[in-house]
Amino acid sequence: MKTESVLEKVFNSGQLAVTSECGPPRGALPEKVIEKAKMLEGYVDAINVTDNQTAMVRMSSLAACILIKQIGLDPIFQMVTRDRNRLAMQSDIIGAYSHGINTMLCLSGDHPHFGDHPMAANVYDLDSVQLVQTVRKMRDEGKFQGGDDILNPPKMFIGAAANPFADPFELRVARLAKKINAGVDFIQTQCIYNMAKFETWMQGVCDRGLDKKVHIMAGITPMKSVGMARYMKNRVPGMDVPDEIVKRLAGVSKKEQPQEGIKIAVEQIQRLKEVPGVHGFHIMAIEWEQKVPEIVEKAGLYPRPEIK
Amino acid sequence: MITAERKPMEEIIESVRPYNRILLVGCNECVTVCAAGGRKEVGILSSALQMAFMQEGKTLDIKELTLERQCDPEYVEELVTVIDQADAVLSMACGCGVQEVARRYKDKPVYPALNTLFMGAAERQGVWAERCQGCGDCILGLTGGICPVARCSKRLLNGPCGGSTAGKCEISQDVDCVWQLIWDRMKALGIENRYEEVMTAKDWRTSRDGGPRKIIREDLV
Amino acid sequence: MKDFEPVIVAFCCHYCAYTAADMAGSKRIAYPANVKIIRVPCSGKVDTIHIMKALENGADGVYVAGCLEGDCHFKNGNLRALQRVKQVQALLEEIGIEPERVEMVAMSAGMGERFAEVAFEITDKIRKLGPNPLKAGMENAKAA
Amino acid sequence: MQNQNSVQTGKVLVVGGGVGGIRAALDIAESGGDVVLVDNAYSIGGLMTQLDRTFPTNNCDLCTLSPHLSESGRELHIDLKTMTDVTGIQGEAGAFEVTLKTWPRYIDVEKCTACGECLESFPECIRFTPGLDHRAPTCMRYPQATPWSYSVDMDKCNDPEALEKTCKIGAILPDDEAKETLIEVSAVILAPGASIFDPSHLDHFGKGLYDNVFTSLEYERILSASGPTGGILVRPSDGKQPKRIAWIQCVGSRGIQKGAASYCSSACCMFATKEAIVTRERFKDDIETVIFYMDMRTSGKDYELYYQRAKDEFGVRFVRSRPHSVVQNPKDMNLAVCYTQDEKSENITEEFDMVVLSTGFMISEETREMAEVMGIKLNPHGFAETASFKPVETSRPGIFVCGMFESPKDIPETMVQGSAAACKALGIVPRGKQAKAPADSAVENQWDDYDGYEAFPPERDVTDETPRTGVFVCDCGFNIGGVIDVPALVDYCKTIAGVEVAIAVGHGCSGESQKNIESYIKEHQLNRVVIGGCSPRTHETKFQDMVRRAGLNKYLVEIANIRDQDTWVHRDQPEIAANKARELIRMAVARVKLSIPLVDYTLPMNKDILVVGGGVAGMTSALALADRGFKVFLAERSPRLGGMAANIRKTLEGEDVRSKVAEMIERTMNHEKIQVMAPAIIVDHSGMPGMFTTGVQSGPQMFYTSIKHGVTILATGALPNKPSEYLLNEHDAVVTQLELDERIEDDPDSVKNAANVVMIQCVGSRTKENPNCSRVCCQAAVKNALRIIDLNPDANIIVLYRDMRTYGFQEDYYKEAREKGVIFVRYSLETKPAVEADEDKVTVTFNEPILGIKASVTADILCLSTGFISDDESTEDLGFIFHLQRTDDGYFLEDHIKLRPVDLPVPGFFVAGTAHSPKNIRESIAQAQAAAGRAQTLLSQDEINLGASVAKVDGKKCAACLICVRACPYSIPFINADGYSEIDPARCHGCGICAAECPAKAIQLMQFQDDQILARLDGLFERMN
Repeated sequence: MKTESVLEKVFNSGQLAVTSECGPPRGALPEKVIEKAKMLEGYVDAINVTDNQTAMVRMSSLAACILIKQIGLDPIFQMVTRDRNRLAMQSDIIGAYSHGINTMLCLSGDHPHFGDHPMAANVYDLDSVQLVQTVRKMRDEGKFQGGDDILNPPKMFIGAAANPFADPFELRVARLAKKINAGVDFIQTQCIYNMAKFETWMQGVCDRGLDKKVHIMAGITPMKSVGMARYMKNRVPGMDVPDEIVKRLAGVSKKEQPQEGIKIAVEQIQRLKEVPGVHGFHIMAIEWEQKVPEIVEKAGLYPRPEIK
Repeated sequence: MITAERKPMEEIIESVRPYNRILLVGCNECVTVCAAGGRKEVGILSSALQMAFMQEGKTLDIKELTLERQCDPEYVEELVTVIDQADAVLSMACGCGVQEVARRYKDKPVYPALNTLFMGAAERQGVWAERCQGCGDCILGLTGGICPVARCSKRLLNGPCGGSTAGKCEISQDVDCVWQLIWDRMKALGIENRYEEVMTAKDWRTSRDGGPRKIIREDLV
Repeated sequence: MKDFEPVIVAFCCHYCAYTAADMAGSKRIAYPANVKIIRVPCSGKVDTIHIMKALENGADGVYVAGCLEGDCHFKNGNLRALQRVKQVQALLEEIGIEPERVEMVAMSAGMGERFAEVAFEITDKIRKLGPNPLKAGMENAKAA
Repeated sequence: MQNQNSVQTGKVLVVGGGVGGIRAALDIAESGGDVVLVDNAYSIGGLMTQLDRTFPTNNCDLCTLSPHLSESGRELHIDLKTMTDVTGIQGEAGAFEVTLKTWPRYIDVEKCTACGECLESFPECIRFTPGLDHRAPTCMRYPQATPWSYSVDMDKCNDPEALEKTCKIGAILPDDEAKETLIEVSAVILAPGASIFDPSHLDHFGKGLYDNVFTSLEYERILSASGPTGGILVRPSDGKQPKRIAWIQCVGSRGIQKGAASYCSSACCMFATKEAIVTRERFKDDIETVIFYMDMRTSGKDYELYYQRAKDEFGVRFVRSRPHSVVQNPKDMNLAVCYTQDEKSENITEEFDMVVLSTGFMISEETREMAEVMGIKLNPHGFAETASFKPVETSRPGIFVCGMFESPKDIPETMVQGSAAACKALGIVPRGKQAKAPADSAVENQWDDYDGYEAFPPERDVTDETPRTGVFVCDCGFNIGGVIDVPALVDYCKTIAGVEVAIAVGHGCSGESQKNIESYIKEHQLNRVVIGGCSPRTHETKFQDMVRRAGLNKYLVEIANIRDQDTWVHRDQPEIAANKARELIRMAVARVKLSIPLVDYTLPMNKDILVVGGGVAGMTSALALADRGFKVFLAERSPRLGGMAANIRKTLEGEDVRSKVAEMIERTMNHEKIQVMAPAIIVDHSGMPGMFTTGVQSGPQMFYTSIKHGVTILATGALPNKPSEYLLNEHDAVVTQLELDERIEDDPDSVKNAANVVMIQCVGSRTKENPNCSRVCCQAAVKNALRIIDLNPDANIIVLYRDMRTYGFQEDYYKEAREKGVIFVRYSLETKPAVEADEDKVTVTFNEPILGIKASVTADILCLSTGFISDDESTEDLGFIFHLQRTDDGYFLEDHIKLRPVDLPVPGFFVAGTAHSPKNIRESIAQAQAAAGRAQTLLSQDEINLGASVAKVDGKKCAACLICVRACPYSIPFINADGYSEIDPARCHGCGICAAECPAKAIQLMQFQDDQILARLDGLFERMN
């Protein structure tokens, strides 16, 4: 055991892990955080807390993580390298750990171009790979980036994202290997719709034995409507939505589309369970957190294992 | 080369509004090459300013002069004979030139007519693109001769991020994903195996983060 | 305004528009005398500053007349002229002068009628736009 | 000008003033020979001037042709006789006596200024107005009509006296009569052109019966901006824009209809394709275009690509079929086209709004009569008889032929033959009368006697003088003087700052006035001159010569165009016209003040020639030039001469190629003026036209020699294609046409015993890899099939083809082959035949489209028509060394695909033979003779005048930004060793684009400097501000 992380324990028990996410509110509304987290209680092993997601200002990830920790649930502290330099990031990591937060997800973050502050300076002092390396060095060597010793180093279970669908496709396995080289423990993937392409990627991952070095959680996002499917297909960079998904949703009435979306998500999980190397699921129900329990149940992932 | 483009006319017009006698100074170096502030552009701006003010019933006394290089004191010295005939200087040089004129002629207001943009290369006639950020610690040897610091929107040293689509950056279809270019080049050079080496966090001290920089060549001083 | 007779400068390519103007002459096709022709070897020779100076000097309108697309005697001078005219139009807009005062037109050497037609159209257009605003500005200032 | 007494006059008679005749006349004149150009029409130009645009560039002809025409009008060496017929000829090559009959024009061409007064008063009697005429298409539309003069139809005139009086200068001659002239010439070139097949007797196509059926030439006129509808495409029946247009090919050609010629008219396929493309270009999807054809014969250079573009890019529909009738629906005047197709048995009827008949070319009765007068043999179709190795020679020595009269052809081929005929005609002109030949001094002297030019006095140095301007205002009779008050204008001119003298000069262009102006210049020590007169376009040269005679540099004169652009257009508003004249003169005065003396760039001419390539084309060029006394270096890559033709045995017409080529090699090797270098490769090159230096490595040791020469002819050929397809290079039964040709001749027994012979066309041509047509394979297939039948009348021969492209008279052989039992079966790219080895034979399986079955034949010989591929490696190397452009498929790219098919874009370079594009021996020889002819136009000069309008760089201002380097359409500027842009005045074309783009204002175009252009504005606005 590298850390006290519940997620690490679930992985080590050999069972499929389940995570979901909670976007902090755009204001000082602690009750919103708690409300969303409570919805997921018992259905997931840990809750990702996003960091100024889509480059929009929200309550800080750290603060929201603390709120969740305080009600006894397990947050995953997301950190993007876009907004802070290495001083700020390292101090936040120590701060989080001192509140008992022990699981992190390291990201580079969406470019400010997409958010509500396109005029902001983007920092990118480090990139996501370098952040993974930094957190691992803090944990395993007990040293800051600058080389000084850390008093009571933070023991973080380190996650990162992977997008099997972005271009160049041939680099996607290599970049995962690079993150593993940097010290990542688990991976949450971009939401998967193109099963065949994901399986090709996983095949590449397994061929190189990378599935033995990292826990891969498949990303699942249920579609609320055919409109959402089209938007994801055409507008979201690095997203691969096959036509049949769009067609399938378009094939049912507007009222039935949400249910069809959930049905698709459940089918996807069922199929992905069979894919070697998949160690869990990361269910991102965007502004639709209340449906996560239903998906988890229908996918046969409920109840969650008791880990203490 | 340093690239620049002319400021909006409105901003230039407002900056010279209080004055009657303008010394309009071009530069025959980078800004000529990128067609922003050479003799030709000086002539065009002069005529445009004149027309802008004539509509208001005012004629300006504009003297046009293009120096070989506005960032060298010896060339800037050439203005000494005409500077007294001007109420203000409007410079069509890059920021370096504007500052050099301001430094030399301390009691003369100096206004920039250009926005200085970046260090770049000509992709073809009339198209210039950013190539270098002057980070002070060149890594081009590691990235197949293509700079991620200047050309990746996120400055990623371990790219590409998940937004790379069909060789283009997530921020715009018009921007190449530099990591796609780097990867293609690594393949062409047969050094793909180097890709998985983690490029560690960069030391930004050599860049502007370390404070304004200066080169002193003792042997030449 | 009623008696306003615009002065329009036409930069004409030797190989097409200038010849077309001669054609109009030999066929006795009348066109407004407001148009003053300046001959250039190629419309691609017309510099931005030439157009600007014509306006600054008091022209109410300026046009550049080059060969039909694909027919430039020097391959692509007409296309370069078109780009320059667009640049001048953008610049005029910035300084509050109607960009329509400047225009690019294309014709071939045999198009005497077309030359006259263009001269009529542009003279009409400029007449409607009124005098070059520089003149009004300067006159108001004198009066004040 | 000419010596009437000498028997050998050095003159050439050119009969016919179409593009071919004009090309020949210009080439001879430029080479220093005298030409009498006769045409029976009242102005020259021929068919081409009626075209709207030409393929494949879709350029407007006007802009490209008019300089040629006005060139020919100005040329001192050309005596132009319009409305003239040849009525008799006597004598022999070198000394012909020709009788010409000139019909009355009733107009004195010398006096007529085409002012138009007569037309205005008597519109019915005037045959021709310059420029656009509402009576198009009978009238020429180009602005520089030659001669620049009207013609009167006296039969239609009721009141000759009144008509005579309308002309103030007395150019109308009511008593004009037909005149007979006797001229002595050394050679004659016949270029009478062809006439168009008249389809009006073909009831089933309804031409003449229905309003909406046209010939392709009529359609051309409708599309043309200066045509009868002003370029508006509407149906005559209802004035509506058509939605569907059909073209029917081969009307009057290939023996299809009653009265049709049996040959193929060669140009109609491209003609129709172009019309369809132009229509689609203009109207996009508004108009549907369909072409009904038998075989698409797009075998010229890059024509196949044009055809493919028509299909793929422009959506022109091509239907392989022979429509049998066009029937008009009386209700809506639409036209039903009925046809059948091979694959389908039923009749198909499609409705169109307009039908265009692609009518072929015929030789007119008039031309046949002329040929009889000339005493030359005609072939059965009425065309002049020629031979493969003598493509422009008629049966009578000294009489040559070019263009349509030789065989049906398109414009570039006509241009090639025009130049070739000029070359051959010059060959009999006494040398002293032609190019200043090098070496022989006796010849030199003869040349010295001949001088059409007057010497000018030395130029006065005016650089330090303050400008003293004289203004000379013409009244041009009533043209200017009748509209404005010239004396008042002159008074005004005197008040313009800087004007020293101003006077009225009447007709400024008349000899008397010119002398008057010259004396004023001298008397008042003027150093700048302004003429208020007509267009500088037509008269600048005249006034430049005038100021030169007065001792001034020719660039110190300006013409204010107060006639064409003022009094002619504002004649109803004299006040306005007078005011504009003042403005125009003011602008000219302001401009001329800033004029500076300029020197025309000239280069000394080296008169030696480098010919690269020793095949038939290269040897033809070399021999033609060497025979004229020029020194020729002939560099051939391989150790022996002969090229590809050395492997060919027979032509389609049955001529023995081997002996002719051997004869040619013999003559070339032994010619004292030809230095053969073989094997040799070109390694470096520098210099300018007239003074090139080329490095050649030659001989077995590959020694390096540096050759100095004035012009270069590239005749590097192409390569026989040998693609690995259909078991070629693998199976002994599979051969190429070239190999079969050799076997038939050298080992006839092996062919005689073959029971089944299959030929596959378009192998390695018209494919993705090599998209162009190789042009020669269809004729080769027909040739070899006929020869096999001759050897073994029982042989089964099957030719699998995509389109049979037996253009021109080759069609006769194609027909003969079919009649003798050769089976022709069409295949398409989708249904390519399959070939399998079957012991020493091969089995060929193919689709039979008419029966709709798959057929198999076991062939003793499978012959593949593999055609040509470019010699990509050679043309790439040479292109790099000589800075020449190439087509996508590796052939040299000529200067203008229509009008200058022999000239390369770099001055001083010419191309001949298959290095230009695939062609047969006849065509290669014609082009080689043309290259030699074009070369002589340069070689005849002692120096080359490049004019003065060139871009100049101020090195001190230049920022070496490369903008000029990138902007120049001809890639002339470069950054020199000193770090600034340099523009070679000898290569600058003078467009001024670089000057306009230079961000450092370091470039000025001489004659059009910025301050000079701005000075005009100052002059214009002087009184306003």
